[in-house]
Amino acid sequence: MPTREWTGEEVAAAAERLVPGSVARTTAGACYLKAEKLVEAIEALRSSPDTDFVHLTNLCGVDYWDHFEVVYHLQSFVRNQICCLKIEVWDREKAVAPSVVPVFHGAWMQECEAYDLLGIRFEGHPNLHRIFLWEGYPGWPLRKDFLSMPGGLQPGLNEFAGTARRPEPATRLVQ
Amino acid sequence: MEGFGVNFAFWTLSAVTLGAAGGVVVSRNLLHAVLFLILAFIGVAGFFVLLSAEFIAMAQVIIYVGAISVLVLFAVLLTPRAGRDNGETAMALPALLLAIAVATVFIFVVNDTNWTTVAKSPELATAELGTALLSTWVLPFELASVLLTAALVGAIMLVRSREEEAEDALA
Amino acid sequence: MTDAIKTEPFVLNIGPQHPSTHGVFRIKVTVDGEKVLDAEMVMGYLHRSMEKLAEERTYTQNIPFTDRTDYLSSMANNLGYCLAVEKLAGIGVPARGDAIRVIMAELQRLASHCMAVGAFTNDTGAWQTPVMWAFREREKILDIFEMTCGARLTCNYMRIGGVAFDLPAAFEPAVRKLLRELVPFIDEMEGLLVGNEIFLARTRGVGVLTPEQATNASLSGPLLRGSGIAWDLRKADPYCGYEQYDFDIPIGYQGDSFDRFIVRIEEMRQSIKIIKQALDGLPGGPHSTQVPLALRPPQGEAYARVEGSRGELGYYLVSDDGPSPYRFHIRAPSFINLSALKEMTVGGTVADAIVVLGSIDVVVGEIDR
Amino acid sequence: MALPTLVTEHWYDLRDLSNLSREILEGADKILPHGIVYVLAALIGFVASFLIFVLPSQLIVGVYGERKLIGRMQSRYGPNRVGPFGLLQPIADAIKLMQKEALTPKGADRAVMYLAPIIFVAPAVLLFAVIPFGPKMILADINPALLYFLAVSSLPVLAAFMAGWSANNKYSLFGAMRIVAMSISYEVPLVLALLGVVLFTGTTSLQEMVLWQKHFDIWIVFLQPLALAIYFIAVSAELNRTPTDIAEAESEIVAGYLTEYSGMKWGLFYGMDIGYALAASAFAATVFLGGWSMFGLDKWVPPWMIIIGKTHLFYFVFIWTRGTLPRLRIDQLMAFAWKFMLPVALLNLVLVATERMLWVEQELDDSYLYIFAVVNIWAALGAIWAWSRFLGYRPERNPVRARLVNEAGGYVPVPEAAKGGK
Amino acid sequence: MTLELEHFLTVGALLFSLGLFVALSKRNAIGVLMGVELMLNAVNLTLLSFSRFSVSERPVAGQTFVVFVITVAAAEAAVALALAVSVYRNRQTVDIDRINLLKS
Repeated sequence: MPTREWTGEEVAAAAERLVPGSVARTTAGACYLKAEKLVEAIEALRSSPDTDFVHLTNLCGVDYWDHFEVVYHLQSFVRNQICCLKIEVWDREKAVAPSVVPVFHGAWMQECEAYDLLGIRFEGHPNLHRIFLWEGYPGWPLRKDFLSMPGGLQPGLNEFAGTARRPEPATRLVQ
Repeated sequence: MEGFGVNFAFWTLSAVTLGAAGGVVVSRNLLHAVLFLILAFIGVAGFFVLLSAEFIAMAQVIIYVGAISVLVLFAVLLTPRAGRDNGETAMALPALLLAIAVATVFIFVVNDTNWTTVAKSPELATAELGTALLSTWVLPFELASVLLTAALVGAIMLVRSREEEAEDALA
Repeated sequence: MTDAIKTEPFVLNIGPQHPSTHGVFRIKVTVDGEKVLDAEMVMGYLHRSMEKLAEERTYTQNIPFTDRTDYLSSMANNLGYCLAVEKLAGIGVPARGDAIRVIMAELQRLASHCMAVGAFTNDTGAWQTPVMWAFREREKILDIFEMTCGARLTCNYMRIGGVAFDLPAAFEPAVRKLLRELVPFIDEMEGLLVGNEIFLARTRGVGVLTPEQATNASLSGPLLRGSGIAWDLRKADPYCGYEQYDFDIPIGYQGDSFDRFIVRIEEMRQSIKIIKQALDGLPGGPHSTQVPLALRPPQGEAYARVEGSRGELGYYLVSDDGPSPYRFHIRAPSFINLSALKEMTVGGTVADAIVVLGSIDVVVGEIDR
Repeated sequence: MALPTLVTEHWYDLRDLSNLSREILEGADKILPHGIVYVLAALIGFVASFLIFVLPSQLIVGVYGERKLIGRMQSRYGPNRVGPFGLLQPIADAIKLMQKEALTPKGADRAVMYLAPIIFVAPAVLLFAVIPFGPKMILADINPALLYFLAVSSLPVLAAFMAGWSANNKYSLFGAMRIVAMSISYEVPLVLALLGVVLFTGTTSLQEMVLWQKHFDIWIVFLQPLALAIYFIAVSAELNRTPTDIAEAESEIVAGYLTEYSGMKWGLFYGMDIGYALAASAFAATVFLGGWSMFGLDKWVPPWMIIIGKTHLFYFVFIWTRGTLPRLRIDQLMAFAWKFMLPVALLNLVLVATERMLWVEQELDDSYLYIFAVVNIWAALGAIWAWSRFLGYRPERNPVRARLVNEAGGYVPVPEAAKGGK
Repeated sequence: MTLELEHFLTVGALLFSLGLFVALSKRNAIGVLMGVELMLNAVNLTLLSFSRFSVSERPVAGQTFVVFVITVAAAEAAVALALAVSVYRNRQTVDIDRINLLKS
C-alpha cells in the first residue's frame, strides 16, 4: 500500500481546522502557510492524532528570483501519509523565516543548510551558522543570482598563477 | 669496598643522583622536575645495588619509579597547565640557609664520628629478609599493611567528586 | 561549587584527518577527562555544491552527479534521482527495467551494508579483520557491477525510464553464485560478532535513541529501525514493484549501536531474499523506455524517495520547463542522521563517540554533497 | 643416542652455545691481559643473545610474521613483494623509516621528545639479560631476576608517558593519560599472579625456576593456569596489545602517544614494542612453560631452540588476539582489572599458598603435584565459568537477532521477554 | 681508593639537604611532595649503608627498616597526591602560598 500523498486542499483543510487562519493559499500538491503561523500549524499537525505528521522528512529552500519558498515534507508512520507544506519569504535582502527546530529537532541541520546555501535566516534557530561554507563566504551559492552578486564571483579558479580574470559569464535568467 | 668498578660506580651514581636532585631544585617545569626525580630514584636504586641489597633496589625501582612517580605524573596531569609551575616561595632563601646548615652539620657529624665498620658484611638472601619481616618484625609489618589499606581508602575518598558521591548515595 | 571545578575541560578535534571519521569530517568534542561534555560537528570539507552544478546540466547529465554523493551506494542514488525525474515528467518504466533496478539496488545495499558493518567493527577496535572480510564480499558484488555496467563504484547505470543496458548473459548465474556465498558469510560475520563479549560490551547501551528522539530528529534507515520503528519505504511506499516481493522489515529493541548493527545484518538477509525473488521472476521485454535526450519535464515539482542503504534518500526537483532542473535538492540520509549525533555522544566517552559515529554509518560525500 | 658425537660438551655441542663462547673466552684469556676477558664475555653474551634471539625474532616473527599472519587472518596475502615470500620486508621498512624525516611539532618539549624513544629502547634490551636460554646461557644470573624483570618493564611506561606528554598534541596526551592509568591498574594483578609462582617454587631466580620445573617434570602452567591467564591479560594491557591497546587505539585517538612521531623515532617505538612483547613472551615461556626444559627433550634438542620456540608460540597468541578481538573501553578495562583480575589473582594466591603449605608441611611426595595440577585447572575453569555466569555480559540473555515485522508502521513495542538486561 | 661508610653517608646527607630545600621552598604542593620523597630516599640510603657496614652478624634490621619506609612513602604519596588533587578542585590552585584559609 503506497504512501498517501495529501493534496494541498486536504492539508489546508486540516491546518485551517487545527490553527484557524494559518493557510495562505493552496496548489495541487502543496499548501502554502502563513509564515507567522507556521510553527503553530506544524506543531498542531504533528500532535493531532488524525494528521500525525511526526516526521519532518525534508526541508529545503527554493529561490524563485523574487521570493524564496521553504518547502517542508512531513510524513506519518502510523497513517502512512505524506504532505507538503510551503511558506513564502519575500524580502530578498533580509530573508527571514520562522524556525521549526522547537518542534522538529531534525530541522536543525537542514535549516543550517538552507541558511548556508540560500541565505534564508531562520528566526529562533538555536545555532544558525554556515554549515558547509566558512563564515564570511561572499554570497549564497544556491541563489540564482549568485554569480552576478556584488563582489563579482566567477566560476572556476579566480586566482591562478598566470591567468587573467575571465570575462563575465552568461547567466541563464529564468523569469 | 675497593676496586675500580666499585669506585667508578659510586662516583657516577653520586653525580647522577645529586645532579638529578639538583635538577629537581632548579627546573621550572614541574614535569621536568618529576622526570629528574625519577632519575634520582634510579640513582638511589643503583646505590642499593652497590650496597648489595638487590631486593631493595628492585623494590625501589618497582615502587618509586613504577608507581609513585607515575602517580605524581598523574596528579600533575590532573591539575591544569597553570598549576604546573615549579617556582619557589618567598621562603626560598631561609630554606636554602637551613638546608646548607643541615648539610654542614650532617657532613661534620658523619666525618667526625668514629664509625665501627666491617669491610665485608655477609650477603643477605631475600629469603632471610622475608623471614625477618614475618617473625621479628611481624607487628610493624601488619601495621604497615593496615596503613596501606587506610591510605588506599583515604585517597579514594579524597578524590571522589560530588557527582560520584551523589551516585553512591543513590545506589 | 560549580561544574567547572573538575579537571580542565578541553576541546578535542576528532577529524578532519582521523582514521574513524570515514572521510574528511570533524567532530569538535569538549571532553572532561574521557567524558564527552559537548559535541559539535564541522563539515563542508568535501562540499562540491552539487545542487548548484546540477542546475546547469540536463536531466540526464545529472545522473553521474548522484553517483558521487553517496559513493558507496551509487545505484540507489541513481535510482532515487531517476524516480524523481520520472515522477516529474510522467515517464513509465517497463517491468524488466523495474526488476533490474530492484536487483541492482539490493545488491548495492548488500555492498554498502558490508562496508558499514565492517567499518563499524573496525571502529570498535577489531583491528581490520572484520572490515577485510566484509571487503572481500563487497568486492564480489562490485565485480558483478563491473560486469553489468563497466564501473565498480560510480556505476551510472540507471537511466530515466529504465536502465542503461540490458543485463549480460553471465549475470544471472554470477548473482546466484554470489548469493550462495553470501549467506554463509553473513552467518559467519554475525556469529563472529554477536557472540563476542567485548563487542557487546562496547556497543550495547551506547548511543541509545528512543523512538521519540529518533522520529523527532528526522532519522531514517537503520537508525530509525534500530529504535524499533517499523518504517521501510520499500514496504510503506513501494516503488519499482517492491510490493511483489516477500520480505520483512528488521527492527531493533532499544535503539543502541548494537541494534543498528543487527538491523543491518538482518537487512542483508532480506536483500538476498528479494534478489532471489526478482531473479526468479525476471520478466522479458525492453529494459528501458525511450526518453528524449534533451528531456523537458513540464513545469512543476516532485519529491521522490527510495530506501537507500543509509535511510530515506529523497530527491526534490523543481522544473521550469527547461532542459535542466530549476532546483535540485537531495535529502541526504547521512546528513540528516547526524542530527542526533550530539544526543547520542554527550555523556559517553570518546571511545563511545567513535562507536556511535560508526553506527550512524556516514558517507562524507553525501553529507557535504 | 642419535648424535652421540655431538653431545659431548665440546665447542661444537649445539645444545648449549655457551660451550662455544667458553672455548673462545678461555683461548682469549691466554693471550689477552688479565681482566679484559670479563668485558669480552659480557660483550659476546650480549651480542650473541641479541643476534641469535632478539633481532631475528623481532624482524622475522615480530614484523614479518605478524604482518603475514594477520594478513592471512584477514584473507589477504600480507607482505610478498620484497625478497622471497616478502621476507625482506622488515629491512625495506627499516630503510624507508630511516629515510623519513623525523618531525618535531612546534611547541613540543624537544628534549623530552628526543629522550623518550631512547628511554623506551634501553629497557627492552636490558630485559633479555635475565632470561636463561640454556643451562649456562644466561647473561646475568642474578637472584631477584623476577623482580628485575618487573622493575625494568615498568620503565617503558614512563617513556611512553614522556612521548605522549612532550608532543604537545591532545591525542598524545590522551594516550599518555591512558597508558599511565592502565599500567598502574594492571601492575597489581600481574605482580600477584607472579607472586603465586614465586610462592610455589620458592625462588625469584629465573634459572632456578626452570630447574625446578625440570626437576619435577611439570610446567607451572599446569599448576597455575589462572596465573598464566592473568599474566597474559595483564601483560597484554601493559604492552598495549589488542584488545587492550587503548593507549594507541587507532580508531579513537589516532596513534596515542605515537601520534607526532615519525621516521626512525617512530621506528624505535615500533620495533621495541615488538621487543617488549617478545621479552614478555620469553619471560612467560621461562616462568610458566618450563623455559629451556622440555620433559627431557632438552638433552637432544638445543635448549635455546626450545625456549625460542616457546617464546614464538606465546607471541603467536598475541598476534592471534590482535587479529580477532575488538578493543575494550578504558572504564571497562579498569573495571576488569579491579573487579575480576584482582579477586581471581588473590584466589589463585590463596589456593597456591594452601597447596604449598600442604606440600611442605605434610611432606607429600612429588606425585601430589599432579593432583594439585588437576585441582588448579578445575579451579581456574570454575573461576572463569562463575565469573562469566554471574558477573559477565551473558549474551544469551540479550537478543542478538533483529525482530522482523512485515508491515510498515509506527513504533513496535518491545515484548517484555525480549528486553533482557545488560 | 677505598669506599667507606662516610662516603655513602655524605651522599645521603647531601641528598637529604636537597630534598629539604625542595620541600621547604617549592610553591607547588606536588613539588613539596617531591622534596619529601627525596628526603625519604636519602634516609633509605643511609639505613642501607649502615646495614652494609654493620658489624652485626645478620644485619637484617636495616633492610627491614627500608622496606617499611618504602611502604610508608607509598602510602604517603598516594594520600598527599589525593590531597593535592582535592585541594585543586576546591581552591583551583596547588600553590601552597595561597592555601591560607586559616589566615585571616
